[in-house]
Amino acid sequence: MATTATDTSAYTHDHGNAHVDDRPFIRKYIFSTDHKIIGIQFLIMSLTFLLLGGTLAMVMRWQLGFPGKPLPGGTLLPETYTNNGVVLPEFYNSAVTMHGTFMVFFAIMPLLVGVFGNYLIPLKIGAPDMAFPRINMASFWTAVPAGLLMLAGFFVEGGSAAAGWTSYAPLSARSDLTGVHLGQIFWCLSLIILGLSSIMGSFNYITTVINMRAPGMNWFRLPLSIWALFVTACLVLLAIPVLSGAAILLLFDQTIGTHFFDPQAGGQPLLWQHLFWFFGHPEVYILILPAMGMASDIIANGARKPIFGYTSMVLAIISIGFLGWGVWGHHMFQSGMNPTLGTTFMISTLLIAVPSAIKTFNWLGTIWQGNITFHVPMLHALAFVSMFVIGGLSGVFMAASPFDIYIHDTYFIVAHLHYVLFGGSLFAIFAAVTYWYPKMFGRMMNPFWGRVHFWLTLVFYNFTFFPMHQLGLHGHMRRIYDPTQYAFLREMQPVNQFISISAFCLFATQFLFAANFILSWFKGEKAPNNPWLDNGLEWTLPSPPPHGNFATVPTVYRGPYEYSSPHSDLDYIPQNVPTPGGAGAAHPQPAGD
Amino acid sequence: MAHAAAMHDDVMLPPSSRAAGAGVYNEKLGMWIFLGSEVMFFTALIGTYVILRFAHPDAWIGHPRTTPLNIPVTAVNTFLLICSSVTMVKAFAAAQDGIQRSLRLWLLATAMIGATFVGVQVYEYTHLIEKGFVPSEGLFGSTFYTMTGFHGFHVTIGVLCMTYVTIKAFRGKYSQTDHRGVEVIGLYWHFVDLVWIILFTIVYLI
Amino acid sequence: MDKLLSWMLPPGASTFVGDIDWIYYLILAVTGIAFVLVEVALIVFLIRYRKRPGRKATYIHGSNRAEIIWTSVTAVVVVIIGILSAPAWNKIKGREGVPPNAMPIGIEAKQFEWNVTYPGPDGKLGTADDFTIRGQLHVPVDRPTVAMLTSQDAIHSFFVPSFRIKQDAVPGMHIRVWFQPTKVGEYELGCAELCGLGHYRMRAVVTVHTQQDYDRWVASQAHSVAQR
Amino acid sequence: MRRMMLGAAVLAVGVWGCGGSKGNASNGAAGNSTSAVAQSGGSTGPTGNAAVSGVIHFTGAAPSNPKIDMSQESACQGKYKTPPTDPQYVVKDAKLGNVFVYVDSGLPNGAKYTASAPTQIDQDGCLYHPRVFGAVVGQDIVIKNDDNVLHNIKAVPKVNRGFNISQPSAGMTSKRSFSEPEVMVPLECNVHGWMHAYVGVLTHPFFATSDSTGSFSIKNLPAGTYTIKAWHEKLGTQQQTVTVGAGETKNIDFTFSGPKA
Repeated sequence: MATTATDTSAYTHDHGNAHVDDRPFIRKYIFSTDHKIIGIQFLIMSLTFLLLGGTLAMVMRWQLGFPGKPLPGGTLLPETYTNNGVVLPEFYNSAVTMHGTFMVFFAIMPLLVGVFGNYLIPLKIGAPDMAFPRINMASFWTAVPAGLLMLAGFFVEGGSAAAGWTSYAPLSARSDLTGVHLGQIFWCLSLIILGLSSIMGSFNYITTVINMRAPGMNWFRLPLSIWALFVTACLVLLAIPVLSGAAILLLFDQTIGTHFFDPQAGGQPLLWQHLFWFFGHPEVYILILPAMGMASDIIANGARKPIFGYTSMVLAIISIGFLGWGVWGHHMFQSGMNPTLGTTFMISTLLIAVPSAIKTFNWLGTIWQGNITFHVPMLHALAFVSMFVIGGLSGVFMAASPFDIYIHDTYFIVAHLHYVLFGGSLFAIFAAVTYWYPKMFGRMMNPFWGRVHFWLTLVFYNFTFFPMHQLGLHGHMRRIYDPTQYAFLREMQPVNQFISISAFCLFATQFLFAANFILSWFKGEKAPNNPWLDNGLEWTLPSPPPHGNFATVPTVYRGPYEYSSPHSDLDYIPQNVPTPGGAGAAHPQPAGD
Repeated sequence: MAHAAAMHDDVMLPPSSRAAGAGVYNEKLGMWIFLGSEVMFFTALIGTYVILRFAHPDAWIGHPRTTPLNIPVTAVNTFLLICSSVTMVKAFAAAQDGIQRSLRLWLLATAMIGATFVGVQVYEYTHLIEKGFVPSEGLFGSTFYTMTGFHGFHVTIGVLCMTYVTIKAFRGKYSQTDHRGVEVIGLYWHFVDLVWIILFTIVYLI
Repeated sequence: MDKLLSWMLPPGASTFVGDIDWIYYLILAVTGIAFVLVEVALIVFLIRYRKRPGRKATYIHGSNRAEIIWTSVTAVVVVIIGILSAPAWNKIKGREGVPPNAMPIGIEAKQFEWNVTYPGPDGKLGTADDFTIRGQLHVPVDRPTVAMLTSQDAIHSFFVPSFRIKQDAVPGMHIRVWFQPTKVGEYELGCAELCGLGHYRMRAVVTVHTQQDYDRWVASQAHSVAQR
Repeated sequence: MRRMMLGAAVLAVGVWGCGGSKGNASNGAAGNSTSAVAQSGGSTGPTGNAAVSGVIHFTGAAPSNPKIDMSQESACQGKYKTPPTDPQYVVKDAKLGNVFVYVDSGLPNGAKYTASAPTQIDQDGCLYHPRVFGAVVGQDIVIKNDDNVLHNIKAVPKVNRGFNISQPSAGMTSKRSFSEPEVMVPLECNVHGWMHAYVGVLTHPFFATSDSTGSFSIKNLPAGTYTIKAWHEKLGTQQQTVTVGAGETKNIDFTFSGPKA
């Protein structure tokens, strides 16, 4: 590795000890305004919630695969959760709700936006930090109490929220219907607080990207990850306040006796759905766009080839950002809204498939005639493409409104959304974490265990979620505690059991990642500045980069995807290198290969 | 961030002469973007109001003749808030001209008028609640308190920030060349004012 | 095992099977082709263009022609799917779609029961001979039935997989949902929208009778109701 | 075939679960004439040896109780030989059962009572047993499911904090209590819309439910003058005042008349 470090320094300026960082520990690591520390804080927080959400999923899978059998360790839980170890419907509904809530709001969204938005934006655009570092810090320290409040629901009388992560009113508004009072209030409060955090983060990102790009980093030299995070930040900025507004109305219904969503006093249950999904569909793209962006960076790097169709990739991101606002009704085809709207939403929904398809074809174009290095992040990024294709194509089924009549609220939807959120977002997150881990922590993750984790995850992931399509096609409803109550589902029980066992294996596999993550932090191989031979500005810095990032403001001469350029002997040219040249260096080998 | 500022001194000349950024300083740009978020928030509330009102016109029957609202008082209050926008504009003009004395006075006036507006709103609320018009009183009560309440909350935040800016102004922190705080709080102030004009129109008048 | 992992839809028993199932198979074919093309291309590229010593990737930034082709092909395909789907949607869910000769029933969902109100021998709802039965939906075969669907408390969803029909029951709304069974037999009605603790058990039996049997059943029920 | 076998299995478990011993399952009248608390003496606070007892009379034609269609719930239907009815009126020989009789006022000021032993309500054959009962503030109410089907138990009080819990399997018990006096707190099951029970929550243990012969008895009362109220779920509340001395047993009767047809 020592030779690699020398080789990769070909393009790296030696910063020496330009920054003497003498901040006390608490300012450096706890209440830090450094975007890199905040990114890592978000990483730790959201991985914790990812684990929690996964654990709840295991509870659900146990009950679905083996209904009525005592949950292993279930007797340790309070009697309001389990009866002799058997999961109670209360707990199941809580698990359904909190799994969704944790995963969407406290795991995937902060992982993509909180972690990589924070970590990558200033580094990749050549800025010393965010535009508003203190607001950035406040953003993290607002997200933490929001998460704790959401978690607190499990420890209060009545248990946590149990009306689904979509919290459809009036079920969520009337505590007598669920038996959950405080938990439901906590859900609203927590999301309102988290909304503040997201808004603080997003206007920070937008300002930073617009105003703080290094000289020469014009809009069409931005890496696609930054484009995606920028558009995502715009979506967060505009969508989250709608959720906050809706959650506030719901909170008032629960607490001070208003009746926004309760038809008994003139309220409108569908109003909640409209508000929620008006936020909710942009949210879906919030959860996938950054994944697409980061996967693009990694795929171009792994293929050692410029990204195919950079401009059309950018246009696709932007058009998803726009079209995403006009499709929320497809979540409500069966809700009783005016059926004429159904046709409109069907067409707009089908059209939003186009930019996603463009991106997929461009990724294929990128690896075509490449010189593909299969490092661990690349494996995850390729899995992202391959799984996202399945998730995207299964979306066409439910976009066609007549067929959605049949599969709406069935396991087909569960399969679809997990192919997008797990197969899409989470594989991209694995890719991104392994890719930028050396930059974050100055150490490499173990590539062997990385590969083991990747392959096991890919296999068990497909074993878990692919058969859910079949369950859905058979009419298996979502969110039911015990499918064997229905004769037509009893014959599908072997599939449910197979899914459950695969899910347990999938969950267990993730501990490989956790162990690799934690152990590498302390014992991993020291990372060179540019282990993947990437062109991005962050790779010109030491690993980890010092506080304030760049000793001298870098100047950007070209886009981020100049791999295998004929103007260079090497197969990459960092964005800040004025004249291409080999500097006599041999072809360095990417790490982990 | 001292070293960050220092870094900009030795910026290498960019290959193209085109400067990055929107040509606006961060705080101002950030406030504009934040206001975009605020627009969506109030749009959600106003949209809710419009949907509920169209769906249940009966819940608004008799309005505005038998309305519990005291429209003249609120009309005066609205006028006050518009005046505070004028004083805000005056304050900003004074900051641009570097006239410290009038900057301080106009800022102080803006903060005072804002506080008065909130005070009148509290007075209005107490009277309405005495009359039995409470948030749980039908759709009109629910939407009324939510919309005006959140606007009042925004004005309160505005008054607090304005007080902070005013104190800074009294300490002479704003100069003719750098008065970003005054401009940024001004943007927010005008936005809140504008929202009130919309709310007053649709909640009280129509 | 082949039944468990089948891509075929389970057999249905209403006229909507004919309206809906072919859309599924059409989309399955289109997406299936797209899926195979993309995944095969991906795998082929990965093998063919894996890293080999001394090789350099081709330095290209894209192709406008390719972009135009795949953008327009995708757009055309999805729009065609949309155009082909629209008539079925209008027929099933459109306000004008309900056949005029449909038999009216009332379905009131509540936590966690389906209460079905039948029009009685006179065939009209809202008359004295109406009767309500919990958890049993009886309908005649080969004749459209239109249900006035509502809910007492939370949102429920009326879902008869064999009829390929699903419609949310929303409190405060009365939504018309219609279907026409084609086969005599017993089917299951479930709730498809999370509605609380007993959601998973909010089940009812759908019995499709011949018209004769149905009339006989109505007469017997109406009789026992009158006796009460 | 498979379905039938499962049904039979459920039935068998159901029968085993209730032991086939519940002879009076169909009328659902309270078996005990006094509250468990007052009898067992498992309470604190000033008591005495006076008693109030009597009979609830019923005049007029007894309205017929509505039939319950349990055809979709074989586990419960199997527990009945005759079609079950909803026991709103428990009338036998012009005596009315399931009337909740309690001391409304007259106890020494500041007297505080707590119950140490819990009281129990069973769900058996998709009906509550007892249907009408009392509990002391803070007293544990043990809710038991004897049916091998899902029941949820939803309390819809006006004063107290309500609850809504589920019991998906036979033999399951849960404990709940109420913190404020409230007569009556309705309990209901939403899986079986016909299931209703009523619990009278009082600050003291001086209450009783009339049995199937219409008689009731409130024991261990301190001497004093009391307002006694009698509550029936359909026929409303009546009250009488009675004075009892130490060691004395006073007889008071209430008469409810059937609803006018």
